Amino acid sequence: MDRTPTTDEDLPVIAQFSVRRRCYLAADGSTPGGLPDFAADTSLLISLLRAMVLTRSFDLKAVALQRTGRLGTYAVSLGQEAVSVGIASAMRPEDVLLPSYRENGALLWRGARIEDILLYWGGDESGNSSSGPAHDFPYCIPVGSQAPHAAGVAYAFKLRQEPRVAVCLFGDGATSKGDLWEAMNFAGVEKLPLVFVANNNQWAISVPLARQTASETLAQKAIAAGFPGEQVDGNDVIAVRAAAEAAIEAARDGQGPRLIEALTYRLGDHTTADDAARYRPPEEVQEHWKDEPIARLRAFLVARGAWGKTEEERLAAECQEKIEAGVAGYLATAPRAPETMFDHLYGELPGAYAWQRDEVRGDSDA
Amino acid sequence: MDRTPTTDEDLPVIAQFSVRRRCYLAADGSTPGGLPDFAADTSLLISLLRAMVLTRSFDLKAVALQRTGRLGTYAVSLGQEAVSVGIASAMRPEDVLLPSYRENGALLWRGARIEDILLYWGGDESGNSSSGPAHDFPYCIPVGSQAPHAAGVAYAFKLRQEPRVAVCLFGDGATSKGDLWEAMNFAGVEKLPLVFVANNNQWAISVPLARQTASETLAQKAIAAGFPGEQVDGNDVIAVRAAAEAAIEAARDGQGPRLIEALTYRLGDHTTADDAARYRPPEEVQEHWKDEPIARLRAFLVARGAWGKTEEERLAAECQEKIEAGVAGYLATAPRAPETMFDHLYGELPGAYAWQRDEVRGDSDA
Amino acid sequence: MPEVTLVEAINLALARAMQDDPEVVVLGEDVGVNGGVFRATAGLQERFGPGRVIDTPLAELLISGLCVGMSAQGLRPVGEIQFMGFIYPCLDQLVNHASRLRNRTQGRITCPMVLRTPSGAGIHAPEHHSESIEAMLAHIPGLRVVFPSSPERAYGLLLAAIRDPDPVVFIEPTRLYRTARGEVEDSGEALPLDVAFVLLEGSDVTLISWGAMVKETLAAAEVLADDGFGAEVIDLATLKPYDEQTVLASVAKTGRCVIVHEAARTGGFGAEIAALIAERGLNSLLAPVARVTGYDTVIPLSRLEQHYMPSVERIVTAARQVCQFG
Amino acid sequence: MPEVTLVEAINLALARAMQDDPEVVVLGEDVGVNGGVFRATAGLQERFGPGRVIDTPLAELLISGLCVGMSAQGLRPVGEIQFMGFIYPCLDQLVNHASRLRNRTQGRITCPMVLRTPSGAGIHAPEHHSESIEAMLAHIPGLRVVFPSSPERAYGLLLAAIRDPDPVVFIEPTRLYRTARGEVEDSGEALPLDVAFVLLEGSDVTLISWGAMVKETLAAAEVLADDGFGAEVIDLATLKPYDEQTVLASVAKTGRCVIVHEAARTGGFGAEIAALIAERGLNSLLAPVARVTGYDTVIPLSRLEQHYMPSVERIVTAARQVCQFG
Ligand SMILES: Cc1ncc(C[n+]2csc(CCOP(=O)(O)OP(=O)(O)O)c2C)c(N)n1
Ligand SMILES: Cc1ncc(C[n+]2csc(CCOP(=O)(O)OP(=O)(O)O)c2C)c(N)n1
Ligand SMILES: [Mg+2]
Ligand SMILES: [Mg+2]
Repeated sequence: MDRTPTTDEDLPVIAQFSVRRRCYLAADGSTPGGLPDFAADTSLLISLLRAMVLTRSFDLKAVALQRTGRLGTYAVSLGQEAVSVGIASAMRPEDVLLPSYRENGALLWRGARIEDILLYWGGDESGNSSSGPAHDFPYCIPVGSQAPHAAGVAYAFKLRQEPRVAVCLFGDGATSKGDLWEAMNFAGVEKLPLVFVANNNQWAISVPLARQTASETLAQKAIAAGFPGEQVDGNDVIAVRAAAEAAIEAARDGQGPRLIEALTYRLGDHTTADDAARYRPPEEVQEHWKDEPIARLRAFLVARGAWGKTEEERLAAECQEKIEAGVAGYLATAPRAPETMFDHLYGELPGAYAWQRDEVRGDSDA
Repeated sequence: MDRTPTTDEDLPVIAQFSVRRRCYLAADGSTPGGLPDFAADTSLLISLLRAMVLTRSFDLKAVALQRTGRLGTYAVSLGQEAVSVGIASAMRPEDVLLPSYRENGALLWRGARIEDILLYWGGDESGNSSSGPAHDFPYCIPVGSQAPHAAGVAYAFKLRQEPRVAVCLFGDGATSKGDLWEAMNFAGVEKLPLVFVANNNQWAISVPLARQTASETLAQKAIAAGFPGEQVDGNDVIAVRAAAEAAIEAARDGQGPRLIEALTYRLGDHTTADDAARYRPPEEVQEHWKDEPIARLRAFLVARGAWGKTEEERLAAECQEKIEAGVAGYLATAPRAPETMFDHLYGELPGAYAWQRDEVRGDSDA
Repeated sequence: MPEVTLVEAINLALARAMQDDPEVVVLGEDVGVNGGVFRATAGLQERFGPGRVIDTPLAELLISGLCVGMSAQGLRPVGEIQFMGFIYPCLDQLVNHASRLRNRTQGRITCPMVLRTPSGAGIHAPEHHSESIEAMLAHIPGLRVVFPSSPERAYGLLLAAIRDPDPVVFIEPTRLYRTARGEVEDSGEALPLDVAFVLLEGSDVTLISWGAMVKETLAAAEVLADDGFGAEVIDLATLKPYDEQTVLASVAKTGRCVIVHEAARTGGFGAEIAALIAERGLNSLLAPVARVTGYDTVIPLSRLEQHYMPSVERIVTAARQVCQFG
Repeated sequence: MPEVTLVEAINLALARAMQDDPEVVVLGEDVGVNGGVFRATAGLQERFGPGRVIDTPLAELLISGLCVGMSAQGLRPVGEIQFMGFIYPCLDQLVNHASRLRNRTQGRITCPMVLRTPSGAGIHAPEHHSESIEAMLAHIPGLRVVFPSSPERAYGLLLAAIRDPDPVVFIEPTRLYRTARGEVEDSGEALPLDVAFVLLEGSDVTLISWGAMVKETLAAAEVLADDGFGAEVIDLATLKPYDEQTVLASVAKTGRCVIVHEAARTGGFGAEIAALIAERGLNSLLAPVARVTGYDTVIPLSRLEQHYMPSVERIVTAARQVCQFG
C-alpha cells in the first residue's frame, strides 16, 4: 500500500536558524546581565559618551542653521547616536566606512571636521573632499546604493590580503532595496571582510517598519545570504560597540560578513524638510525618549563614579566651542568659483567641454 | 560590581526559523514515507506523467529544429519537467502564471499551443499572443524581472478580493537579483496571494549554485521577507504538486505568500547556444540522470499496475503526433509583414511615427 | 475658478482620476499617510483608503514593476518616484517591460500605467535631487513622456496620462510646484498628449522649452520684446512622441530657433529638436539653431546650482545672437 | 601580424591589460570558467586566477556597484554585462555613483572602471538581446562611452578605456564579434579616446556612424562611389566626449551629412551630431542632415529584425537624396 496520510508537519527539517539579541545597558543605566570586557575601560566609555553628546549638540546647531537659512536640508540622528558612534568606535582608521546621510556621529568619530560636514550640507561638494580617512566614502544619498560599493571595497581587501574591513551603514528602509540584497548575497559567496549595519530607527520618512517589511527582525535578512545576523539594542552604545567589535574582528579574521541590526528610534523629524507630526503621534516619540542612548550611558557612568555635573558642564562647553569654531569656519567659507563645477568631472577636462567651463567663468566674471 | 564576563552564546535568542524538505517519491519509484491524498488519484498522476513526457519530447524536437536552422536559441528543461508540470498542475485557469524562459512544461499544461511556443522561439512575437490563459504573462527573459509583476498582479487580486493567485517561476540564478528581493519583501508586507517558485537546477549558465549564493537552501531566503519557505525534491512531481497545492491554496485563503524551492538539476546545456562541457564534468551530469523525474514516476505507476509498455508506446505516438502537428503549423506560418512591427507599439500609433511604418511597408513592398 | 499651485493641480487631477475610475490606484514612498513629500497625494489615502493609496517599501524598481503587474491586470496604477534621481532602478522595468509588453504579447497584455516624478534643480535640495533625464526616457520606444509647466497643463495632461492606454512617465517641475500658480477648473477634462502649446506668438525667433525652464524662457521673451524681437514661445509639454508639426511650423515662420532645457547638453532632448530642424526645417532656417542647456557636468550642489541652470540672461544672449545672425 | 576577430581582439586587450597591471580585474556572469558567453574572456581565469577573474552571481546592479567599490580602492575593474538589454539595472550606479564620485569628493575618490557590453541586433538572438542604448549613456556627465567597429580599434580603445582614470562604458558590436576580422598587433598600444576615425576620405558627403553599422556605412560608400559620389566615412568610435572637430571639419568640406545608427531614431545619438551641425556647421551645409536609424519601435524578434536595422540600401537612398539636394 503506497498511501499513508502525511501532514506538512511531518516533513523533515533540513536547516535551522536563530537570531540573538545583544543588550547590556538597560534604559536606567543598570547592567543586569553583565558587560563585555572592554567596558572595564572607563575612559573608553567616556569617549563614547563625549562623542554622542558632540553629535547631538552638533545636530541641534545644524538644525538651527537650517532654520535660519544658513544650511540646506539636514538629517539629525537624534536618539540614534549610539549606533553611529558605537560602530565607528570599533573600526580601525584603515577600515573603510560607507555611511548613509544620517551617520554624522560616525564621521565625527573618524575625524571629519565639523566645518566640512556643514559645507556639504550647506551645498558645497568640497565638504566631502578632505577630512577623515581619505578612503572613507562620502554620505550616500540614494538609499542603499552604497552596499555594492562596500562589497567592492571588501573584495579589494580580500584580493590584496589586507587585514581591513568595510563597514556599511544604512537604514531600515534601505533593507527593502535590491542593492542590499545583491551586495549581501555576494558578500556571503565571497566571505568578504564586510560588516553590514542596519540602523533600524523604525521609520523611513513616514513609513513605519511594519510597512517596510514583514520580517520580525532585520537581522534575519542575513539568513538569506548565508551568514549570521544579530540584533543589538541600538540605544546601548556598549552593545553596539561589542557587536561591531565582534563582527569587525571576525571579518578581519577571514570569517566573512555579518549583519548587525541596531534597533533604535528616530526621535527627530526625518530631515529639516519633514514634519513627522503628520504621520506619527507625539506620544510614540515621547515614549521612546525613555530609551535614548545618552541618558543611560551617563547614568551608568555616574553610578560608576566616573561622571558628574562638573564633567557634564565641561563637556557641554567643549562641544559648544568645537561646534562654534566649525560653524565659523563654515560660514566664512566663500562659495567656490562657479567654473570649479568642471574641475573634478574627469581626471582631465575633455577638450569638448572646455568652452562650457569658459562660459561659466565668463558668466561669473560678468 | 558591573562586570560579569559574558560570551556571545549567552545572548538570548529572539527569533527561530527552520526549513523543511518535501519528498515522497524516491528515485527508484518507491514511497518510503507515504503520499499526499491526491496521489490516490491514479489518472491525475498519469496526466502528470503524460505532461512531462510531452515536454521532454517537445524539447528534443525543438533542439532538432534549432540544430537545423529552423528555430532560434532554445532552452530545454531536460530533467526539470517535474517542476514546470507539478506547479502548473496545482493552479487554476484563472490564476496567473509568470514564467521564466525555461518553463515550457507549465505553458503546455496551461494550454499554450506547440505552434505558438515555436513561433516565439522562432522569432515571431505572435507566439505570445494567443493560446493559454489570456492573463498569463509571456516568458520573462531578463532574469528575475517578472517577480515585481507577480506582486502587482497579486495586489490587484487582493484589492478586488478575487480568489486568484499569482505564481512566479524563476531559476536559482534569479534569486541573486534585487528584483526578487524587492518583490518578496512587498509580498510579505501585503500578505499577497502569490507563490514564488525557485526552479533550482543548480546552474545559472556556467555558474554553479555555490557561487550563486552562500545560503544552504534557497527556501530560507523567504525568512528575510517574513514568510515561509520550503524545499521540495524537484524531481518528485508528486512533491512539487503537493507543495504547490498547499502554497497556492494557502495564498488563495488569504494566508499570504510562500516560497517553494524545487531542487532539481539541469541535465541539458543552458540553451542551444551553450556548451556545458566547457564548465561541468559529464560525470556530474551522468550522476544526476539517476534522479530524473520521469523514470521515477513511471516506475511508481508501473508498480501500481497503472502503466506499462502499451501505454508508454501509445503516449510516445501521441506526443509525436501533437508535436509534428505543431511543428507543421509553425513551419507553415509565414513571417508577419514587416510593418506590423508598429502594430502593437501603442494602443494607436502616434502620428509622429506613421511615416516610419510607411517606410518599412515600402521597403518590404520593394 | 480657484487659483492653485502646480502641485495642487496634480493633487486635483489625481483625486479626480481616482474618483472617476475605481481602477486608478496610487503607490509610492510616503504617498499615503504623509501625502507625499511634496504633498502631491495629500488627502488621497484618507479619501480612497489604503488599498488604493499604497505606501510601498523603499524600492523604486519595485514600484515600477508593481505598476507593470497591476496594469497588466487592468488597474491604472500611478506610481510616484520621490525624486527623479531615484528613477534609474525603474529603467529596466520601463524599457524591458512596461513599454513593450503590448508589443511582446501583440496586444494581449497592456500597461496603462503612469510613473510620476519631480525633476530639476533650483530648490537647494541635497545631492541627487536635481536630475533632469527626460532625454533618456524619450528615447524609449513605446513610452510616452510628458513634462508640464503650468498648473493648468499639469492637471489636464496628468488626466490624459492616466487615461492613456500605454505607459507614461509624467515629469513634474519641482521648482514650479509651489511657485507656479494658475486658475484650474476641476472639470475632469484632459489635454491632448501629442500637442505642443504655443504660449506666445512671435515671428522673429522660436523659443522651445518644457518643464520649469518654460518660466525663464517666457521671461527671456519679454526681454527680447523690449529689444524689438518677437519671440514665439513653445512649451513642448509632451516629449515623446512630440509635436513635430508645431515646431516645424513655427521655425518655418521665424527661421530662427533657440531650444532651452535644464538637462545636460550632450544628448539632451534639445538635440532631437535641433536634428528635426536640420532634417526638415533647413530650408527656412536663417540662423544656426542654438541650444541653451545645463552643462555637461554633474549638477552642482546648492551653492553653485544657479550657475548650472540656464538663466534668463543666457537665453536672451543666445536668442539675440540667433536673431542678429546673417 | 595575425588576423583576429573582433572578439579575439577584445580578449587580447584584456589579457594584455591584466598582464601589464596587477590591479586589473575582470568580473561578470560566466566570465570565468566559461570564458564569457561570447568567449571574450576565454582563458583569462586559467591564466590570472579566480581572484582576478570573478564569476559573479546573476546581478547586474551588483556588477556595476562592485566596480565602483573596487575602483575606489584603486583596482581597475572591467565588468561585463552579458547583453546590453541587461544593463539597465546598472544605470543607477553609473549615473549616481561611478560618473560622479570624483566630483562628489572633489577628486579624493575616483572610479577607473570599465563596463563592457555587447550591443545590437542581427544575430537572431532572443528578446532583449539586441539593444542599442548608447545615447542614454552618452547623456551622462562624467562618463566616457566607446563603441569600436573593428578588431584593431577594439583592441586599442579597450586598452585606453582600462587605463583611463574615469569610468568608461565600452560597447561592443555583437554582430561583428566574429565576422569582423583584421590584423591586430598585440603591442599594448592604446588608441586615443577622443578622436574619431576617418575611414574613407571623400568630398561629396560625410557619412558618420559607429559600432556595427560602420560596416553597412562603408558598403554604402562603395555603392555611392559607383554613383560618382565621394563619401567621407567617419567612425565616431568614442561617443562621449566625442570628436566634434572631425565631424565639423568633414561637413565643412562636404557640406552634406548622413548619420547612421542602429538605435531608435528619437533621441538617438545621431540627434546630438545633427544638432552640433545645426549649431556650428550650418554655414557650410548644402543639404538637410539625414539620419538613417533604427525605427521608433521595439526591435522585433529575429524574423523581422533585418527590417528594423538600417540597410545599405536605406543608407544609399538617404545619401543620394542628400547629395542631389539643391
Ligand atoms: C533610492 C532612494 N529612494 C528614495 C529616497 C528619498 N528618501 C530619502 S531618506 C528616505 C527614507 C530612508 O529610510 P531609512 O533607510 O530607514 O533611513 P533613515 O532615514 O530612517 O535613516 C527616503 C525615502 C532616497 N534618498 N533614495
Ligand atoms: C538580467 C539578466 N542577466 C543576464 C541574462 C543572461 N542569462 C540568461 S539565462 C542566465 C542564467 C539564468 O540562471 P537561472 O536563473 O538559474 O535559470 P536557468 O537558466 O538555470 O533556468 C543568464 C545569465 C539574462 N537573461 N537576464
Ligand atoms: Mg529608518
Ligand atoms: Mg538555474
